[in-house]
Amino acid sequence: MDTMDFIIGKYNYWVYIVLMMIGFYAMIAKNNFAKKLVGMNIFQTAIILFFISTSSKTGGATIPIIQAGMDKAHQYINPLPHVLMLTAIVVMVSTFGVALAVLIMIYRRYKTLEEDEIMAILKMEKQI
Amino acid sequence: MNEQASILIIAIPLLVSVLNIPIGLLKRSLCYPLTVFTTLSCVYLSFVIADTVINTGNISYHVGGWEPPWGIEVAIDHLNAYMLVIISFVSFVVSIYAKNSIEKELLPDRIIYFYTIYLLLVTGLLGILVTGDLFNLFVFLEIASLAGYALVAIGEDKAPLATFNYIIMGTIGACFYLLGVGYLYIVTGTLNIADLTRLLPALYHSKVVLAAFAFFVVGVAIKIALFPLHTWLPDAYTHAPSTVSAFVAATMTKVGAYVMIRVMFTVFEPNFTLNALPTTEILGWVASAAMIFGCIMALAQTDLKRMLAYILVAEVGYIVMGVSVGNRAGFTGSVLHILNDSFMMVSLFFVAGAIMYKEGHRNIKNLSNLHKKMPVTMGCFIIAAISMVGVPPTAGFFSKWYLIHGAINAQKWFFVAFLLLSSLMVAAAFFRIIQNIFFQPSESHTTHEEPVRDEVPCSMLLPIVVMSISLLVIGFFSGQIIDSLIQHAVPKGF
Amino acid sequence: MKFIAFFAILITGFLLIYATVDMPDWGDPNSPPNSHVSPRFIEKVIQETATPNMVTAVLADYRGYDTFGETVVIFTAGIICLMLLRRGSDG
Amino acid sequence: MVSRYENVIIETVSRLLIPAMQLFGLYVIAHGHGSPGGGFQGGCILAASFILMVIAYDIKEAKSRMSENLNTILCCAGVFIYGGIGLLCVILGGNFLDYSVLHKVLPVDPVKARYMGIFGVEIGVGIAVMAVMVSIFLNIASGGEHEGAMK
Repeated sequence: MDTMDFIIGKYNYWVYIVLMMIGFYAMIAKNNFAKKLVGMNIFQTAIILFFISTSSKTGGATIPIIQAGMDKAHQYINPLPHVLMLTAIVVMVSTFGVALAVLIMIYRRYKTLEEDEIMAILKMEKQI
Repeated sequence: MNEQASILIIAIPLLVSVLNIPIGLLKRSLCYPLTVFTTLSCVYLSFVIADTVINTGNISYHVGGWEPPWGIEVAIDHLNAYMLVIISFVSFVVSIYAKNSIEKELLPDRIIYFYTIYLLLVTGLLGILVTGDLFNLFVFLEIASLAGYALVAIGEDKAPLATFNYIIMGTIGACFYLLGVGYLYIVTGTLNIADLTRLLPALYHSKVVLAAFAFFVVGVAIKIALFPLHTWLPDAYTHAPSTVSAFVAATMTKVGAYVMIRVMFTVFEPNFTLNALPTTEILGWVASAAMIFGCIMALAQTDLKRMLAYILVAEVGYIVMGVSVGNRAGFTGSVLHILNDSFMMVSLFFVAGAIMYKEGHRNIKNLSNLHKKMPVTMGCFIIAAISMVGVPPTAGFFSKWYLIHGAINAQKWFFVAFLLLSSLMVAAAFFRIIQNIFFQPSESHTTHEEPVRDEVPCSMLLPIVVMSISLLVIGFFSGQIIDSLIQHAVPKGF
Repeated sequence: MKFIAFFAILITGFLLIYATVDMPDWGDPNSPPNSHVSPRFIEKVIQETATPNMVTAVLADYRGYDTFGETVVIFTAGIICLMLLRRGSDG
Repeated sequence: MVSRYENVIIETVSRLLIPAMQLFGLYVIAHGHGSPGGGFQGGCILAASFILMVIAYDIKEAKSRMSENLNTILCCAGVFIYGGIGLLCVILGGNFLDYSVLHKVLPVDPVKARYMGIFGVEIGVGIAVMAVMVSIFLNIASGGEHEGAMK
């Protein structure tokens, strides 16, 4: 029964670990650059989920906006991870935008986004 | 003024970089002097900060007026002050060098944006150095990384491809770092470095803290291109514009090494890092592998910039080695090597950029008789090269001496052997180039004519000369640098 | 490549699961993040900043420097896209 | 590439929607103190209204409303407002971003000055986020061709 409690009590962590591994695998192993970027997005989203899940409080805690007559710490969820993740989301969007711009540059040059095709093109150019 | 200097060193380059665009749209030629003056003011502010730290002790500046665990603290001790001086001085010299070099290598439309992003990169690096908050460090790390990606991407034909690998690897590194921050946050509830130092010792048995340490080290190791994770570095630094290669090679990995030292010895205690974990063994052997591998690959290259990039991989190995042996001499050597290596890298990449500027290529095999065409540049190249090898009067000797001393004190005889071996291989790599320049007869058609003297423009030559002379000056004053700054930066317990 | 990737993921996943053992349960009101720094944000936010939305107050005031950095990050990204994608008048 | 489709329904609906979206974006920025919202969210909504305009009409039409240079200047202005407020605090004798010293120039007490300071930086963030989102979208969607060359 302890194992069950352990697994259920920490289910948020299992979710983010699985998501993160999917993203990580796509980032390293996929052949297509666009798919690598999608993997990067999943990877970062998993970290955001992890942070946000640390802010939750059971026992009737509500969103972090002060309401009349309620001013105790246990009545609101923790605002700090939300703040950090707002920042991290913006960082993630920025990285994604820059990576897309670089992808467009690559596509203009090689007319493909498949890694092995680009390598073949480069090999051919070297021989000429 | 003095107490605000620690924030102005971030705010000034940042606001100028923002102003650069409207000003550049009005008159493009104003961007360059503006950038030079801004970096010059950073140098001034960094000296003010270093002076304050040496004379009155550590600075703790509360941004927004909130005291540390709640607000963000700007915390500066001797190590930060030392790094600040290095980075701002290098950025100043590189910004002087930039003008002619990028006008030759970049599309004219991009020049305004180049200066803007260059200043943002400087801001990001300085921001990493001054902050006392782990999450804030991540934010500035991302500013620096994004600016670095962009500056690499505007290089040669193959640069975008190299940049994409750099982005993927860099993002993995940054995410691992962020995950480490999250793990420390979930067991302590704080992000402030000083507060973490206070809270963590009670939690060293926790598996979360161990995992956080592992993620920090791996994440930062990707950022500083430590050996098995270095794959993005040679491509990216070879294909970037020469100015960018010089700046990025000299600063990004050094700031990464600073983050590593901060995490290993300030956030965690040296006792935990070195005794409770096999850090010395793992990092030491990885660093040895990096030194040998970097030198072997450097010997195999024909492209000058690519060779320098592989030597940079080896140099990162030196720095990590000094940190990992875990004693006073090793740490001193490591921190001193950060200074020496960034100056040596700047001068060598400057010379590579100068050769690119005049010759249009940088193939090691076709450099013959360059000493007649560019005597001053080649003289500076030789000074930088012998400093890289570690010949006594130059700066490189002193840091290597301390590193070897540290390895001997730690009784790691293999590490001593690897340090000496890789120095020999660096020497071989550079003497190959020097031989090509001086003693190889030119096989081109102009064998009978004496080559005419043809130096690069003054704005490029001056930084090269300044950097190589400063290598001799640092060598001369390294005792004083250690006395006034580095010895105070050595963590307690060494 | 696939094999190396799979290996890296196995190691990372193992490390993550290994660390999870010592983490606080989901929604634990007494976990360190919920009890060390954040209570002050909740309890004093009105009296210190007169702002009912704690996230805004922490974002722009207590940790305003972070948000400053974040604005700079997105500014950087915008400028980078401009610089990289603009084709020169000759291209 | 975004090309123009003549479609009465899409054009009419977006013509009705865009002002409402922009008004809502401004509301989200301005009311970030008391309800979920703030500079980033509001800026993104404002940017979405421009992106809707590009999708419903075309890039040329959107550009005639907001030229590329204006957009770039707005990016800078947003960051500059934020940094300028921070520097203003330094000039007034406080620490960087310590809004409570703004009570010297605003007719409010220090705590309320923090409220006003937060509002000021949220406006800066909103402008910057809107301009950058529009700029990234336009650049990526058009492949970065020069002004006038876009279809």
